[in-house]
Amino acid sequence: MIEQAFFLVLAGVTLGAALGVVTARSVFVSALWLVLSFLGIAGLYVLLDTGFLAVIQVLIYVGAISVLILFAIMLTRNIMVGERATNNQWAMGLALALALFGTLAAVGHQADWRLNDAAVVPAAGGLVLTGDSLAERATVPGALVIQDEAGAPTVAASGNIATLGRAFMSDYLLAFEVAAVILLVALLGAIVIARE
Amino acid sequence: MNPQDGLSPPAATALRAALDQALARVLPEQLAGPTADVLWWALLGTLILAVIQVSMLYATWLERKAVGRIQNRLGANRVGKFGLLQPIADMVKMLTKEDITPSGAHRWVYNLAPILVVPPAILVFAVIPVGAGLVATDLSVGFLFFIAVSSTVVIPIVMAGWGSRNKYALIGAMRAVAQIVSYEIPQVLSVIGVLLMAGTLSTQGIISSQGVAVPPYGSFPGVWFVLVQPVAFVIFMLATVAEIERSPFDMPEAESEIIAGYHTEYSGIKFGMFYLSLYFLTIAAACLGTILFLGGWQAPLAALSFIPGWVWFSGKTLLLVLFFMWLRGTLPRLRVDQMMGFCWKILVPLALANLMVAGLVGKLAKQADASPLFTLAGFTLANLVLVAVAVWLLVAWRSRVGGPAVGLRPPTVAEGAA
Amino acid sequence: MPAVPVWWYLIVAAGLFCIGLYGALTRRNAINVLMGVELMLNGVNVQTVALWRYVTPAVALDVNGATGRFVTAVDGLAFAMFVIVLAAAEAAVGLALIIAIYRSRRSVRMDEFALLHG
Amino acid sequence: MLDLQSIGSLAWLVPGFTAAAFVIATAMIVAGARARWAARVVVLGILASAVVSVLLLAAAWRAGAEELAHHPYVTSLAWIPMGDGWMTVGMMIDPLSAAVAVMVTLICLAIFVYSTAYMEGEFHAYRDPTSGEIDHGLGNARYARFFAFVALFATGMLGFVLASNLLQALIFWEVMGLCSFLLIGFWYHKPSATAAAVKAFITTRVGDVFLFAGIMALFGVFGTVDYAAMLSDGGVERLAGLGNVPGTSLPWSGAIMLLIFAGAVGKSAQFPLHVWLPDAMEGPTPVSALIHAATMVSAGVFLIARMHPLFSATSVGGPADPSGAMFVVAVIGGFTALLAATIALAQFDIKRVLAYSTISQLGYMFLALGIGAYVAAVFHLITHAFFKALLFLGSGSVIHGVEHGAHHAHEHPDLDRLSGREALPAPSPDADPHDPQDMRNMGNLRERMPVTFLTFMAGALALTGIIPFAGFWSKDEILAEAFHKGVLQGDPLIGLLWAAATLTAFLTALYVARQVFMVFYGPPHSEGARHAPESDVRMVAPLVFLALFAALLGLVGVHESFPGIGPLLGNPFHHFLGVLTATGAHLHALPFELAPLFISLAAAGAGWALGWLLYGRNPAAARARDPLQRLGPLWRLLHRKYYLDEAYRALFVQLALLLSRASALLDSLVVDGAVNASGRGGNLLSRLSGWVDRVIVDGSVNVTAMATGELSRGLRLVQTGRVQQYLLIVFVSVLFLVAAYIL
Repeated sequence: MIEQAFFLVLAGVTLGAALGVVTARSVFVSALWLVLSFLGIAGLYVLLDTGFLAVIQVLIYVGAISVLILFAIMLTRNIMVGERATNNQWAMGLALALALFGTLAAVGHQADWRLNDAAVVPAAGGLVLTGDSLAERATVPGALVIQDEAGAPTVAASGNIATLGRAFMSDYLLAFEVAAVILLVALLGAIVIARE
Repeated sequence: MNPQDGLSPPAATALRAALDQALARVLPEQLAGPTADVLWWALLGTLILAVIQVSMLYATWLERKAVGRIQNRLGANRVGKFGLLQPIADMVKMLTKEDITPSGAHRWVYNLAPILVVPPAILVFAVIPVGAGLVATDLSVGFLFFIAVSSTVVIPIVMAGWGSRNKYALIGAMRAVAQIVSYEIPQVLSVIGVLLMAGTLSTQGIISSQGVAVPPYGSFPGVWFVLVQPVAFVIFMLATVAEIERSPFDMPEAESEIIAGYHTEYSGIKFGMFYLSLYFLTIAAACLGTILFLGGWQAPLAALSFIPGWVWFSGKTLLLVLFFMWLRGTLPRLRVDQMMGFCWKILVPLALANLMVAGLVGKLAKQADASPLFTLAGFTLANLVLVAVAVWLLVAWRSRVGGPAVGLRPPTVAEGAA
Repeated sequence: MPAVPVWWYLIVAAGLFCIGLYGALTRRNAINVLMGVELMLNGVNVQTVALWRYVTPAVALDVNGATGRFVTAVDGLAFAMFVIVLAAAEAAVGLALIIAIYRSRRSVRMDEFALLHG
Repeated sequence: MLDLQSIGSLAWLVPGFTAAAFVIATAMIVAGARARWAARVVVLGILASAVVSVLLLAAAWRAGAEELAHHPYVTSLAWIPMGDGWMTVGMMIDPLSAAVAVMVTLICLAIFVYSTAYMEGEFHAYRDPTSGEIDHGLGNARYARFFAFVALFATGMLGFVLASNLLQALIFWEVMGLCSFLLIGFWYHKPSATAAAVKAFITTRVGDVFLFAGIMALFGVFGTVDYAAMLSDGGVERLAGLGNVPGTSLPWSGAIMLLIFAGAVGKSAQFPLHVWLPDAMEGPTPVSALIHAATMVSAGVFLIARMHPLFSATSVGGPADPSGAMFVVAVIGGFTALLAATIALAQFDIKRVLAYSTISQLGYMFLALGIGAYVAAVFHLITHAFFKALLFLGSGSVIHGVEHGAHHAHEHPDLDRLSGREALPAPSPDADPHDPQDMRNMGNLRERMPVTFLTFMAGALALTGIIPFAGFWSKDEILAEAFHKGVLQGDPLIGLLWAAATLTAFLTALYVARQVFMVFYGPPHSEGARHAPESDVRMVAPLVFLALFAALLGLVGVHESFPGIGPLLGNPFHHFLGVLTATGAHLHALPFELAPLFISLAAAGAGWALGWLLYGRNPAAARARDPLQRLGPLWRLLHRKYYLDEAYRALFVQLALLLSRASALLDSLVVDGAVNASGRGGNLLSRLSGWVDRVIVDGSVNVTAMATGELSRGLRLVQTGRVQQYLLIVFVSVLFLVAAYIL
């Protein structure tokens, strides 16, 4: 029950901030709204039992990207006073956005997402390791232990760092390397492009 | 402090139980649980706030005394015995001073900035374990949480700088942001070495790994990470000093150049807020330092473990705070470009090197299942190498930086100077 | 199953996405467009993580068969992580471009970046 | 040494020498050497040929007629591959060819020597039109050119005579036709000469076409045209057995032989195709003598003689058989003889009289061949060649003399007055006083040119068939054969022919006498005649040489049983030529009768008497108006040559013109019409396709181009360059897709 309350609050904050981003007259204010929406989203991640992601969200989006945006705003001082903040296709944009929202909402609501009804006992940031034996895993603090139908303790699932780390190093190794390269390229690119 | 994890002190559990029963009687069943939680968390929050508020006040006092002493003067001694009431006086001054809002300032952003500066500084303490069980919440991503929250302090700074519509404020804000964001990287990189050793991100975990031989990396009892990775400790401390804009790195509100930096236009309680958050972050940084490198509430020797954990923790933190103040009193301010250069050209490479070394030696030790003592020897050897690298980097950097800072010197003829 | 039904998250995600889309489509300032894009990316992230949370975590994929080694698919999380990484890279490059364009054309208004017209 | 095998191979040299002479003469002309030397080369060439041909005759005589007839000596070279066999070129020595070859070479020799003098006039005949003085270069070239052509002609005649097959004969036959054309038109600056040359060439051409058809037919029948093959017994049977031409009663053999005879008619100027010979007199006199008296015209007779065995095969029932070809030959021969004789009476030009006399004598020869008198015909051929050449050269000498006389008088006008001679008698009204060839301007040349007169008399007597001269023996033999077959054997047709022949003999004597008396007797009728000097020795010597032959040659063919000298002479000619080539059949000499002999002599004598009576007795009156003109319209008919020329012109020439005009019309109307029509049609079609191309093809292309242009202009608007619009479009489409997917 509290969770739902939390959710509603966070959703309200996030969406409100998003609207703020879109409707604010000055670019700086919309940037601030953006930061707020990022924090709201971080909150949602917490609700979704993915603490790590929430922290990452805060660290990267709030700490880095919004700072970057603010820097960009500072560097491109141009007074947009007086002019309308939106261009001439705002009506169509709005209509399109609403229509798309309607569609996605409809899909979201009706689609059968094959949710998994297994009883999941969320521990505080449970940890699932690909350990050799169930026993070993059980002892790890925060492990998420669930019973399957047969009653045998099977899976402990959580969005924890170790699992993610292990996954990055095994299944997604290539993606991880590519991401590293992309970051490097972006870094160089940004420097070269924005250099004086 | 969370009763569920069974680690919090008995008093806390007893209090929590009493609270539950009280509420159970008063509220319907499904409401009782949640409200109990809320109340319990509120209680905890106020407790923590009180503790850090008091320590912040007396940190200011200590600062003025220490710096005074360093500068061979007495420091605050007028108000109360040894100036002990000076902080109160400052607080009262802050509160009563006229709160001037510049006409051009952006109403919302200008006013919101000081308000938003404080929460991150306070939130950080949620994960700091004062004692064995004395931690607000032991997040599995504890350290990362700390870093994330401390990095959000940047936003209000920018808001302050921009909101006050003052050129100097804006430039100060820009410098502060640049500095904070830049130094965040060496800070985190240097700590990763430690995390490798600790095997977990949660603060309690890190502290316990420095004491009890639990984590898979086979660390050894009673060895604080400062001994295992001194270079990382040095990098961390320097980065942290820059992170909290103190002493050698306090360009943002360098009086001589840009008046008071981003909080130029602020006065009264708004300025107080900034001042407050500054000190909170200083204390938090000190705490983090103790957690990561000085073994937190762990006693140096098993024998001394009778003394309660929080005493050890407070002492070590006080030690680090004094270190900051010491720095402030003695070192001259760095130039902006030197500061940035120092960060990117010395700290980051060194931190990477340290991380590589830590990872390598740790892996080798684990591979070879070496005894803790042997591992310690390996680390010391590696650290010697790191020190050599650090010295070489410093020398190379100093020789080049000796002249006028790169980029600021007048354009040479080749570059088509007039 | 967590108290909050899944489609609520989806609604929020859709909302974020559409608001971001509206921002990207209609804002005149280039940086606002970039913010709009960031919002859209975050919308996608929320949806992914929500669906991951509600669909995959409990599924124990007995990857290696009888050995009992179980691993939970952290696809959703990994996906979200990579989206964040890319968003960061994209923001960096985008803003660099905007600054470069600003330096050369003294303006950030999207209407003026229309050289490549037919 | 004189056996045929060794000398036979020399046969090539007979035409070879003259051919070489021709080549050398031509080279000398081109090189611009002195013309007289070219003449001497040609004379030398013909002399060498003559010597060789005499040697060949001697060798042939030694080989004996019997053996030679069976196996005529043939040397031949393979020339053109003809399917399985080869077309050969070769020389055949048999009694007929040996004899005729000697005749040809001797006459050519005489004429060449004569013409070296006669053509002297060429040197100063041509004046440079601009400067006016004599163009020696041109004269030099002309003189040499005459001798080159004459040498070529000799080559042609000898090659024809000695030919071993019909195709080679035809080729040399054509060479002779070419030379006659060139020589008739020698003085090509005279328009009449060129017209005569063309007339001669085309008329003979008509005949040649038939000849060629005949040869082709023979080739079709025999598969080869060699004489040896054709004339052999097998050949004769094969030809006879060919059956009739489909659809007619005419047998194939007759038809083929008639084609060959048509060629001979053209070449020997017999009745329908004789018109060209009188006009051929335009050429220089030696040419007339050589070509149009002795050799070329007799080639036709020689060809029919050569083909005699085949001819005899055609008329199964002997000469009288109307279906046979020989009957046709005989009739045409007789009719031509009579016709030509009558025309000759009314001619004033000295050479035209002789021309018509030649035509009539050739008629005699064909008559003989037609009735089967093969040996008589060949004998008359040879004798006639000699005395007719003599007569022509004589007339040439007369003309030459008269011209010189005119020049002489012209340069010394007062000579007559001084010499006190009486004025000239009034020239005949319609004669051209300066025409050296017109007999009316002549007279009293007996005293001026005695040698020419004597030799001319010898020829005249031979021609008219007076007893000791050659003409008598040959013509009489023909008349005897005709008499024998016609009267004695009672063949009515041949009897009729004999009567005609006798009448022709009388007329011949008459016009010869007329000619002699007008030319040589009576007062000179022109200055030229009065002062005509005797020709120089190079002209007179050949006259004497030929006169000897004209007198003595007849003795060769005297009938054995001729009273008096007959048994002495033994008729060697008949023995030599009595055997037919290849078949070896003996032609038995007829029994000797005196009757035809006396009749012919009587006819000749009557002719001379009438001639003396009309012209000799009172020459001045005869000269004023020709006594025969008293015949009135008949005379005019004869003088106008039966208006045959006009008839031909009217018939053929006009027809040809008409035909050409019609074809021109046809061409212009039909052909041009069609071409123009197609042109216009093509034009129309092209304009139409042009329109289609322009409107439809270009149209469609332009439309598509314009359409794409417009379309693209429309599409271009989409690309505004504004990123946000693109984003809008993307998401609108996403929306539609999602909607489509859901609904």
